[in-house]
Amino acid sequence: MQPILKQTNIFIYMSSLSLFLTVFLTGISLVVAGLGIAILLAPKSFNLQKGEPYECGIPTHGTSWMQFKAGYYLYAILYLMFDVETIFLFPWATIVRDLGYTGLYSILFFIVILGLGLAYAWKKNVLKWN
Amino acid sequence: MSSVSKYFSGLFTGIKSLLFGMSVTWKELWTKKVTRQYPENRDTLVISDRWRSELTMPHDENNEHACTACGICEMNCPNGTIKVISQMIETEDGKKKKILDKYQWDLGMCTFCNLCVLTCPSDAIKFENTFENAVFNREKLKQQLNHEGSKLRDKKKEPLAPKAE
Amino acid sequence: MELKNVNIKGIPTAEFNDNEYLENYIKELEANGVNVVLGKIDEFINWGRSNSIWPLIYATSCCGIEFMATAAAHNDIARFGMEVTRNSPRQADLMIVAGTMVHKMAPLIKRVYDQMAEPKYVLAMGACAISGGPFVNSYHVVNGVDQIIPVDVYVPGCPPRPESLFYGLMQLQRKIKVEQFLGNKQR
Amino acid sequence: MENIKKLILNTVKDAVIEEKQKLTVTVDYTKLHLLAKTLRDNAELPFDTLVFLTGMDRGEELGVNYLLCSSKDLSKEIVLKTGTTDRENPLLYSVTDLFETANYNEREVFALFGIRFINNPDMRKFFLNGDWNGFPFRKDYDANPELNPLNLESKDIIDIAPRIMEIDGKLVESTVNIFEEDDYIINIGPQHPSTHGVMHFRTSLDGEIVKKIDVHSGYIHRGIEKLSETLTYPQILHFTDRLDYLSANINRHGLCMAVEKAAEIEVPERAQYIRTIMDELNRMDSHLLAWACQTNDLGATTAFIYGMREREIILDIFEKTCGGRLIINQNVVGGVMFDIYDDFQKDVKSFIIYMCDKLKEYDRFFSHNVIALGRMIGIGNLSKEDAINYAVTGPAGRGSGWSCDIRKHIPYALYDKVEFNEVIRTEGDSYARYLNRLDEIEQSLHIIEQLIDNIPEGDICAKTKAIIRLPEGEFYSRVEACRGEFGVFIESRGDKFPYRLKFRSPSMALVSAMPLICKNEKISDFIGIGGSMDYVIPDIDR
Amino acid sequence: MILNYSQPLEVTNLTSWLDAALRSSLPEFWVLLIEFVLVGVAFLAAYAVIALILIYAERKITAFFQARFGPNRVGKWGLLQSVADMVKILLKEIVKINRSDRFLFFAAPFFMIVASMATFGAIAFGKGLHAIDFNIGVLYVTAVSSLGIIGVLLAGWSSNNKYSMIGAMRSGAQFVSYELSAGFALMTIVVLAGTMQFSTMIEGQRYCWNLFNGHISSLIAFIIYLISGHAETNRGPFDLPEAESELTAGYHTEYSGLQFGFYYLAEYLNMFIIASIATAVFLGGYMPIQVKGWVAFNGIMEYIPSYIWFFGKTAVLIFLSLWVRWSFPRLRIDQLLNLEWKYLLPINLVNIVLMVILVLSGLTLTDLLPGWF
Repeated sequence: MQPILKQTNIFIYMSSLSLFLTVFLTGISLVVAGLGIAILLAPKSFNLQKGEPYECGIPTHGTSWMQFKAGYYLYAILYLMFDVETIFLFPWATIVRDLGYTGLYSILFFIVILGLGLAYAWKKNVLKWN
Repeated sequence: MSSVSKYFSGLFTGIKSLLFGMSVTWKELWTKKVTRQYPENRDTLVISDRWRSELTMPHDENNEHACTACGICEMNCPNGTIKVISQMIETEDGKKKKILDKYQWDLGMCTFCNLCVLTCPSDAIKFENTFENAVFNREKLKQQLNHEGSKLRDKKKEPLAPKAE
Repeated sequence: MELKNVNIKGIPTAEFNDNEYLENYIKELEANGVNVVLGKIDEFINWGRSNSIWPLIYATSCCGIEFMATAAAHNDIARFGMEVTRNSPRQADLMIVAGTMVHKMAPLIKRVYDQMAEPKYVLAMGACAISGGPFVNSYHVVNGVDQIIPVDVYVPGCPPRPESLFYGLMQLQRKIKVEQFLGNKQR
Repeated sequence: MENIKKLILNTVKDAVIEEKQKLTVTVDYTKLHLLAKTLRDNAELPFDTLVFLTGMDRGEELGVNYLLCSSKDLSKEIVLKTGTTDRENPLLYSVTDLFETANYNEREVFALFGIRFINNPDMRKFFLNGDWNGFPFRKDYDANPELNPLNLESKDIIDIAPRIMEIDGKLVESTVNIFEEDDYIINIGPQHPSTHGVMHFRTSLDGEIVKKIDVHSGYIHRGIEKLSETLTYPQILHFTDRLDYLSANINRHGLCMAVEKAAEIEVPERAQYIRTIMDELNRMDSHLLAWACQTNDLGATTAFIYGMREREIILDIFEKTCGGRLIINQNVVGGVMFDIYDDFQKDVKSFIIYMCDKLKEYDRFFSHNVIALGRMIGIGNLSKEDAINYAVTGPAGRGSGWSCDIRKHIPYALYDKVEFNEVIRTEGDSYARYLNRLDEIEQSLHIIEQLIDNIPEGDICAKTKAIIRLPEGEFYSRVEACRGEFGVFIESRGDKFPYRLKFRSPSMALVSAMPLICKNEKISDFIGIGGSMDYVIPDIDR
Repeated sequence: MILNYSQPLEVTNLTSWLDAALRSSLPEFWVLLIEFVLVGVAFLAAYAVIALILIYAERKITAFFQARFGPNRVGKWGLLQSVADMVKILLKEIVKINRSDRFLFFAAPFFMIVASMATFGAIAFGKGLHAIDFNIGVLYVTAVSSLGIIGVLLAGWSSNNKYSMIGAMRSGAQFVSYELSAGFALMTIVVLAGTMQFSTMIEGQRYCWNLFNGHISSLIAFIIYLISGHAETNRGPFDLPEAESELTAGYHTEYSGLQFGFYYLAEYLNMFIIASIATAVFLGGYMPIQVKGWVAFNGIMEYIPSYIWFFGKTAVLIFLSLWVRWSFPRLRIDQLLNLEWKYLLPINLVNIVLMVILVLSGLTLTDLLPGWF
């Protein structure tokens, strides 16, 4: 990192966290302000059919909420498995240069097991979506 | 083993087909655009003479047309777009004669099938290619084709315009 | 707002059809009187609204194909900024009724029109939508979509060529441009 | 055919056989099913394709005409006629178990004539709402608009179908639920970007998988056939254009041919040339649009624009020739309305060169795209037997390996003089239908190439009487429209109006096969299959 | 504070001058407060302006791909087209939907906008134009950007509409899949760069972009990141939750007016965010092209302001994404999941090991050719 950048960067005085808050609030205020103007100024109208769900012009049959299929859950479980791994791997990835080959071997074991898990799921046709 | 090689050959032929597809769009990015820019090109826009979008009754400089009010066009119109309203008058030599009073035509109903023009025995009407007809009011589309105070042209004269054919 | 200030690129105001309708419309709207500031803001808003008409294509027959031709490369409706066709009535500003309306369809088009968000417009494209066209004598055909929903612009033809549709869309832009958005008290 | 006559008389002794334009057999309605089954199962020459099913109001009698033909040789045809004199509660026997395609046709006949069919599994009205008063195609229909006022209130759709079954010789009226109690039903159409118009598919889903489709139609039922009964033949012509507007010229050709055959009008050679060329241009125009829409249904907007771009050049040629773009009013009884313009040959030839080039581009751009292949190969399989049973003709039928090109089987115009291949694929999936269309464009180019330089001089239209009257009788004509076989049936009673006019719509057969081939496919494939079938709704609803 | 005269066009000059001016007259607290507000306003403006420009650019480029002209009647070359759209959509009625889950329905656009805004804040637009710079920047971006999918999911779920419902289900499956690939692809580069902080990562690419530094491995990671990033933004050919030709308007079918406008806005912004993260991670972010030893050349390159470099590189990636979008048909849900779980994920796992080996055995470009970089 170059010292010149440090000097010219005003943000150095603010902590990143408060900046995150700023950005977060900016996002919220954008939505609030926008919706405020829209609700205040936009024309309104009412008729009996306006709030009905749009389904190609035909009244909806029954409720719209449906159960998610089991297929989605299988993917979700697989995802969970790998996502946890991501969290473990990120810190490792940052310092793998310093750890050297030891780092590689120790985590390789981890990756291989996950890979085998994926291969198993593949073989069991979990990855076949239907 | 074959499934492994299938896996990789599938991957590579897939990527190749996608790249081919992208090469086509890349080429099209640089080819000349085909858009005809109406209304900017209004002065140069050429619509085929045969294009039918408005029925007219040609009048000559004496405000005379060729319609004898025979009603054949009205009879031939499949959906009643044309109404020929005639009136009986007495000519100087005492004969009763039918002349055109109003020639009404509904642009909003016409299907441009050309039967009226084809069957007109005196070539009194023809289709024009003026296509700028959109209006705000439905009544505006009901038109009267004969001008105010117009008369039937003397038969001996040549018809003003030959039929579009 | 005066009609001669309503400017559409490419066609002078005097060459448009049906100017008297718009003049009457302006008179009617201005009966309440609008202050200048609101008038100016209105002009800006109407500029935005008239140049961003996102259509919902209620295509039932032949005219729908002509609309597709209008959207395609040779005519390119995108030049007017109207290529963002929305299939959901919530997001559309203009319903282009392209094709015959029959009795069985009538409740549906009414429903879709009702579900559109304000401000909304309707353009009747082609003889069928205007009056029933070739099928005007049929037992099952509605003689004009204006019997079901209010229509703003009529584009005659069977089907109208793409340029005719553009002309109709420009007519609609003119109509939007003379409207009062903030100034209108009965909003 | 002598064997067939013998067979008919052996099966039904009191059948009346007449030699009209087609071999016509009249039987009692109780015997019809037996006769149809015998003809279908006849090993030597099976009459296994139901081309027409026409409801008739013969005055005293309400009846149905069936035109059967053999799937091996489409020119072998038999007309079966039956009817009942009970106008209050007309009942006939269904042939749905023999020909699947009869299902929707019988429902149509019920809606329009009020004839109910025993053993048809689903006797809801097809085009009209269930509460429509009267049967519009009957001659004594009361057209008073107060009986059927314009209704603007949306109503829930009730998925219960009445039916009438024959169980142990007794007629039992019952109802059946179309869907199960807890089905997740979603309406695709009528106002939907990808139903190619206003088809309404009521679809029950299991996740993303289509479990069952219930087809609703009639959102553009305009009563063209009824309107035609009050119009002269030249006036009716403008309706044919608005049936399947994409093959407008070919439909018109079909009606002109029926009238010309009946009135014995000779069409000049030059007119035949122009007709054939225009038909093929029209076919390319339609196939290009079909290609464009199919790609758009699969989500490739750019391909859609490319297809429409090429199509526009054909439209320009149409516009210069006939003054119309989509609906061109070219064919008239006795010939064509407009002669070709001066540069016609030049324009068409340059288009042929351009189009050959573009076909290669389509091939590079889309035909081998790995995503597109995955969405077309093996999707929407329609076997040859099903294609015949559902009477699916055109590129879709030929994609299932059925040789059903009318231009080859019953040549008309100049199709027996030009050389072209009937494009047939046996896979029966979306991809076969897709490729068939592109190949047919190539064949059309080939046909035009052979004709364009040889257009003879002469009249473009035969002289006809001012008012065309057809002699008494029944007249059929069949042409190969862009989506399959388009047929015209005219029953004339010697008047200047037809007594009954019926159009055989190719799209109806395509849609009737949709519930079959979409079953257990994903919802996105359902849209893709729709694109590959390429139906046009006004053609179905008429 | 010494102004850096070699780079007169940098915005840093302005910000540091502003900072100094404020500090000279106000107490610390007020300075910070004013600066925070200014940052917020700047982000708001940048957010809107970038979205408008992108909408215009996409419509124009799409048109050029499709042999037409695109918007050209509103303003010169149609430049004001998206402004008109914005005015229109701001003043469009917001429809209340019966029997919807009101709270979730209302909250969904917040998720969408806040997620994209929070990710937007982590982008390094130029030297010193970099708000949120956590030392776990990469992880932060991965985490925050996935919030947007919750917006999609909620919108689809709460709308009481069957099309939306199917759209929501699809977006769920899509998100869980492609989030992984994007994360792994970024991780590959983290291995190479040895840091998760964006500023450090960008500075480290002064002479050799990560894309070249890790050659094979980086290239694979780059392609995978572009694909999965593209998929995460729900744009064609991965626009299944929207799927116009199947689900009319997918998860936002019931949204009207500005609520829909927010989705429209966020869609474009997400495209920009993915491109800019790819720029930062693979293409050296705002760093100009520099070659060791070529002093004159480096000077000239340095003279071009860093934000120009950033936007230039991002624009190339955005163009790439548009090019892909307008070339291919839409994937089906099982194709989409196949692509992820059978192709991208296994390749990714192998690739990350490969990268570690490259790094540890000194096979990266900087190690192989030490004099050059």
